[in-house]
Amino acid sequence: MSTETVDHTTEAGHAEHDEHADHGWSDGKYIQLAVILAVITGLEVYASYADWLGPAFIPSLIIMMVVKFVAVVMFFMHLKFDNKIFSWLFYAGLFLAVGVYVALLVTFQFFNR
Amino acid sequence: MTFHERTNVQTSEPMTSVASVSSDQISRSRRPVLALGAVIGAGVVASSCAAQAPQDTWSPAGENAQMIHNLQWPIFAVAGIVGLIVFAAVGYAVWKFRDRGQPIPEQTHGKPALEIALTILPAVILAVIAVPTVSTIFALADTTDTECVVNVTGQQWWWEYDYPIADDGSICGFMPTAGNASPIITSGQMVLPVGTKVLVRGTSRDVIHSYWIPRLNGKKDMVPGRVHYLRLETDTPGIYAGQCTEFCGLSHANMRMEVIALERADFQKWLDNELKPYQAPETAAAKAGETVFIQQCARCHQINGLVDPINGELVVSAPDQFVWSGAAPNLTNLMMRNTFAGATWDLLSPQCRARVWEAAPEEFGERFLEGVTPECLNTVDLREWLRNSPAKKPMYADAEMLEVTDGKTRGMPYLALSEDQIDLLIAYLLERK
Amino acid sequence: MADTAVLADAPADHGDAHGEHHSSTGLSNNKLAMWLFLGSECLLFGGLISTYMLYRGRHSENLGPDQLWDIPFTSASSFVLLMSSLTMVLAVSSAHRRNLRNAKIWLAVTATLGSLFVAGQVYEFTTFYREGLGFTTSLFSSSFYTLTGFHGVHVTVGIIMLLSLVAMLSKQRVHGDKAETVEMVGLYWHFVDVVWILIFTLVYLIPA
Amino acid sequence: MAIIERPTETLVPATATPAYVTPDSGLGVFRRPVQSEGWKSWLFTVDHKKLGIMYGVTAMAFFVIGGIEAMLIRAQLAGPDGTILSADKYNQMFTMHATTMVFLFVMPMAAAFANYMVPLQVGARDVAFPRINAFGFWAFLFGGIFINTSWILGGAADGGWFMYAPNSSVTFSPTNGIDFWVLGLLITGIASQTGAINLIVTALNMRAPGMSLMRMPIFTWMILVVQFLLVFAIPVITVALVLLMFQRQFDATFFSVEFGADPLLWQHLFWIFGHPEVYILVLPAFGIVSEVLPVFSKKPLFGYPFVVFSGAAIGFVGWGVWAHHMFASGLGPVSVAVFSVATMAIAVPTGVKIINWTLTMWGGKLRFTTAMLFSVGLIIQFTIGGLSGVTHSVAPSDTQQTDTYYIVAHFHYVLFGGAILGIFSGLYYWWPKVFGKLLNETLGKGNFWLMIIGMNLTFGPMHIIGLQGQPRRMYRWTEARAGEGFFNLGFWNLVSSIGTLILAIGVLLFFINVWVSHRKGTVASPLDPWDARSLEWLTSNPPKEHNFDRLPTVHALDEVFHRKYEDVGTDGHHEYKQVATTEELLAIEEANADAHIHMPSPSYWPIVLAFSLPILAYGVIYNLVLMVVGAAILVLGMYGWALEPSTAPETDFDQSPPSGGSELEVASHG
Ligand code: HEA
Ligand code: HEA
Ligand code: HEC
Ligand code: CUA
Ligand SMILES: [Cu+2]
Repeated sequence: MSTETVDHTTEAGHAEHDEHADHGWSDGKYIQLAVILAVITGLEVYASYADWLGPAFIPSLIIMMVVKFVAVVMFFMHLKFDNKIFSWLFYAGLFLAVGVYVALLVTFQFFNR
Repeated sequence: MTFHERTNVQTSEPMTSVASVSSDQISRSRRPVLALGAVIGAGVVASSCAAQAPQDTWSPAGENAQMIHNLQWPIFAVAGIVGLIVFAAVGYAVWKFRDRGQPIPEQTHGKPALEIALTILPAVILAVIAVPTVSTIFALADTTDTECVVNVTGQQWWWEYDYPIADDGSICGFMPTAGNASPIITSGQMVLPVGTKVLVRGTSRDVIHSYWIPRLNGKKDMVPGRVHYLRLETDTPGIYAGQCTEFCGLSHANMRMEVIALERADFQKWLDNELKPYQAPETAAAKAGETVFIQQCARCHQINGLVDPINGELVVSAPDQFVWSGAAPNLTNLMMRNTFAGATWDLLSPQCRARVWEAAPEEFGERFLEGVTPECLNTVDLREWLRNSPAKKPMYADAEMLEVTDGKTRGMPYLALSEDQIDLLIAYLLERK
Repeated sequence: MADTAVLADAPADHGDAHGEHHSSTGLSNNKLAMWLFLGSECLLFGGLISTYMLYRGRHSENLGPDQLWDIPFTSASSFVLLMSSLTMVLAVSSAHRRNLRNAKIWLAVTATLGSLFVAGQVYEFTTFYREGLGFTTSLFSSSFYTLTGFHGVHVTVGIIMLLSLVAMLSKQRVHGDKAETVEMVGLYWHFVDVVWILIFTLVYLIPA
Repeated sequence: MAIIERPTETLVPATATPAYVTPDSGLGVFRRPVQSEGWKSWLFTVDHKKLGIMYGVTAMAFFVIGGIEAMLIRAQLAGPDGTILSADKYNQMFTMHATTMVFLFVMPMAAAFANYMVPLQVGARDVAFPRINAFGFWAFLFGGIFINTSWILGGAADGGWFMYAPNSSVTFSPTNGIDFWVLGLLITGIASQTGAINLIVTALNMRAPGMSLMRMPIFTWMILVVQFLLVFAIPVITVALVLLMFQRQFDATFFSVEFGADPLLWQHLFWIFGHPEVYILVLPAFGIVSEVLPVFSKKPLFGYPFVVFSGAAIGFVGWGVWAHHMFASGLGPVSVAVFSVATMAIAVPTGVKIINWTLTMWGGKLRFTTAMLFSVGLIIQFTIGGLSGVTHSVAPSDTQQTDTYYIVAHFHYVLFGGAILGIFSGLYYWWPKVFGKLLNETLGKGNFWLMIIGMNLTFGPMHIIGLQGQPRRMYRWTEARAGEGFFNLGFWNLVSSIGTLILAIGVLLFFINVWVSHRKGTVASPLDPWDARSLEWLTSNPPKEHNFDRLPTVHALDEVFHRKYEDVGTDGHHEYKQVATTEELLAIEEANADAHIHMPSPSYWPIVLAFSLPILAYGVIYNLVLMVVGAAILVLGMYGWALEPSTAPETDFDQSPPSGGSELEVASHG
């Protein structure tokens, strides 16, 4: 599939494109976001060495991970600015994956006998 | 064979309820339904007048199967009624609204209130079904009342039973009379005391198998690397047939098993017999057979207490070096079982078979404990087995397949025994009980 | 699956616009397809990650995550991949501004950063291998190599796409909307990055 | 065909042969082919209709193969201790029977209908990505052939269609059969995945003006739901297959119990895919039935929104019930209870469909054509299967039923009684649309009744066989466990095998019918033989290459019906008067044909690209050199594909066609 992207740049839907570009951010803001993401990554690494977090350790890591994930998807991938249909298509897959696989791991981890 | 006749046939009542469904349906609905109705109707009528097959899932013979049965027959009835309603409605529509030149009907797009009502109704029915379902699931999973534990291990293509010794020295809740308890290892037929809550602890040595004695409980997969539990309890002495139900390769069809239910006193006898010391061969043929056995068979098959006369050492089998699953049936008391090789063939000759299998519950224990006498041995199948077992039961024993298993067979290999050797072996094996 | 909702939503979106637009929703077919594809990739990586999560603890004494991970190193390469997302987004934004020259430069930079990341992964794999962690050593090793290997292959494919795109833009071989083409490759690239965000935390930072 | 270029000024009658324009070669490395006739027109076509027919023909061929495998199974089981097949061959037989029927017949057959009908039903000129569409077909075909070559290359897969680990490891299945199976399914998976994305985009984005989603024909709706299921389910089986491939080819440890692997992982992954898969199999048939019943009842589908949303609900809930295939696998009571209840829930949306179909017929004016008979047959037969499904969902009783013939009965009633009857209904219904000829109704009715009787004789007794305790997947059964009396398991097994013969004759009648209608009496079909209701009937039989002369504007669900009939009744009373014939409607369309119609050009690359896949797969099994060759073809194919000139040099110029202009720009690059 991945190869498709190279060539399927068809003549379609172009009219809308220029509009979409407007919805995006300025380059400066993208750089700001990248800095923030880098900082969070730093925090994550710090957290993995810090002992004082205790039981909050894993949740805090997960939260930071989710924040990074969402930030990239929303802004770098323009999902926030684009048509909602794109969000639906992607989140359908994402939430389905999370739901199904968490359920799978849960059946292994807990009620397993 | 008719051992099932011993049982109370509780099936007839739910079966007839389904039967009435189908006859009803024939009368009301039209063509497509007719053929089908005929089949189902005929099927149900016929199966209720036929004697139940040994693995009938509708003839429970123990507490657990009974619990399932109490749950399933009302649900079959509900399903039957729902089916009847659908067939009737379709049949009526097909008959009533066929094109008789009526004008084009109103182009109605639906009636939401009706739609919603007809959506909620099935939901309610199902919600009602769900309640007993959930409670039965938990009831069947309860293991706190266990009185006897048996370890069951599946491998291609037979079951091994291992009766562990409890901390207090008892086996399956029974104290060995002679004192010296050691774990009992058998295969094919699992011997249980009647009216005892047994817990099977099961696993597998190679692929997934499934342990299923339909008249005692539903099935449970036996998965390598995991231990699964299954409750069994029998009401009446007798033989309860079962079959491995998870596809496990070549001889999946030949992987059967039986539960032998004995009165508690009979079970004690069986237990003590299993624990008695090695019986040295008596006849000359058997003595010679012992030698053949030590040479040919003992590398895989264990016979407890067998001593090699040449060096005076205990003969200990090492099936793990020859068989991929690492186990071969323990033959110590082979003639106390009456089937062999995955409970697929009889050890009892056809004439003697009925004596045990059709015995009334009261006499069953006694007859079973007689074991296989020389007159009663099914020499045909046993000889065929010893002559060339892979020819009788498909197994992976041919050289070209052995590369991936490090030269180990899956199942028993062809041993190129002479007819004389087979005679001697049989003489020897006949005394193993 | 949220398709119900998607579809229920859709009519409102295009309303009466029919006729003027080329498509029912006014959206690009390619972009719809790409997002669908990325949605499905969630289930692919989800499966691999779950396999890893299930098996992460199943290894021999001294060859598990806790013994092998080199967090500073992996952090550095994660950082590189994260930054490649920035350069990618800059490429897309240049392309939308019809600045193809800049777009090509940013694409090339993105490909370089991506290659750096892959090089890092190759280095990491060789190190682990030298320490005795073969593909077949344990459940942990098989599932670790499969998960990160799949991701690595995705990155590699992305790099090839980026470089091909640069070449095709230079040779005027891109048919149709060039900005959209860049955007498509960008979406793919970001997705690969986003997957690594998950892997970095779940596989590397959370101890077994 | 290349391009249909019609200058705006000179109005060429729409029926005239369009002029073929050779694509400009200056733009790309290779020209695009232009053949519109002969075998090349099939090899390189990107036309959704041709591809639809190719899917259909191939799928039917696999149906016969799968059916012959089934007949061998039934021959073996007709009596005790069957000896027609060895244990080994038998195991291969049922594995391949299921694989063939599920992956190589029902799924591609649904793809055939979807490919052909979805663009027509939504009023588009092709799918969104025609080249990908062609690629999907070839990948499926090569994948299917690839799997079946295992028969002559050392034996087919023998692990059963759900291929439980660890029985699928090399130790337990040393031949290459399972390797073929794994790689073949990966290839057909690629086909399904690409096809699904394509169809979703088509249905979402290429609908004719005025066709809101709630005016979309129900068949297209069900196909849409199915494609969503595919898009999200195929990756899951892909993961499972990849793990198994690594296990077998590269000694990975995923299913090696001696390393501590948990065999249940495979089961979860397989059934997370596998349960949505069963709805993937049946929902297209549901879609067909929902088209056929209204047409032959002369009434709209009762409760259209309910049917739509119940379809979507089935798709949704279908993701949460997979472990009902694992009730006996030792999940633990909490999981079992949760999945048991969830499974029951799925009967509700399915029931909605059954109820609405019945209510569609209620009060109608029913004509029992063969297509209609198959649809009514489906309602009845599927309900039987669905109800036995509900008895499985009760987990404790399922532990008595699972892996017995009772399950085999269930899924053949839902599969044969659902998917297959639906497919045959669709074949009879759309045959004139696709081929311009009617199938013979008398033969058709014989076909139907033999199939119905045959299927009930074949699968009906399996309920009894299963409840009497006969497990499935046994290469032989024994008299010893067959029970007493005349009507014992032996009797029912025999009945079942005889039923299969009747069933086979029924299916054979279909082929005879096709032969008769095409060779002997060429019964040209009227334009609208069934007095149909949806958009695909607003074009000629068979449809023109560009589908519609003018892209239709849609005003209502059942657009064509409302163009043909007017309600002349007064206050509350309804009376429908025909105001136009379909011929007249078509003439209007032709007279107002669109000006510029661009059709995508054929392409060499889909088949080349797809061809690389089996080569790669043989390479994985046999040797590296082949793999390198395959990879080379793959790379070549991809670059050829990417660099291929678009239809014509002026594609970019036609950014905004005249109003009412075509959507073909959207469609032109697969
Ligand atoms: C087309 C394919 C298809 C369909 C549609 C279904 C539909 C259903 N299936 Fe089936 N199923 C299979 C194909 C399918 N299945 C296959 C292939 C297998 C075996 C795989 C293998 O092991 O090889 C299987 C196995 C299978 C099992 C596992 C059995 C086992 O191995 O132990 C279960 C368990 O719950 C199950 C349940 C159901 C249910 C509840 C439905 C429901 O969706 C049915 C709903 C329909 C109705 C109920 C009828 C109409 C409804 C009404 C008239 C409303 C009123 C009804 C009530 C109030 C009850 N199926
Ligand atoms: C869509 C799916 C589908 C379809 C259509 C069928 C169709 C049939 N199946 Fe199917 N079957 C499965 C899916 C399907 N099956 C699955 C998933 C399994 C489980 C496998 C497993 O356990 O792994 C299974 C297993 C299965 C078994 C159990 C095997 C076992 O457990 O040991 C049996 C046994 O009878 C069987 C029989 C049949 C029969 C008789 C048909 C008939 O309907 C076939 C009718 C068609 C024809 C007969 C061909 C056309 C006829 C002609 C062209 C006539 C000319 C030819 C000649 C006369 C030679 N099937
Ligand atoms: C390489 C190993 C091997 C050797 C040697 C071997 N067997 Fe076996 N035997 C097996 C296995 C494995 C089975 C179980 C096969 C099955 O039922 O699928 C078996 C089963 C049997 C059974 C049926 C046991 C039961 O409880 O069901 C008998 C009896 C038997 N063997 C006798 C013999 C005799 C006698 C010899 C020697 C002449 C012999 N075997 C040699 C491996 C071996
Ligand atoms: Cu053991 Cu099937
Ligand atoms: Cu299911």
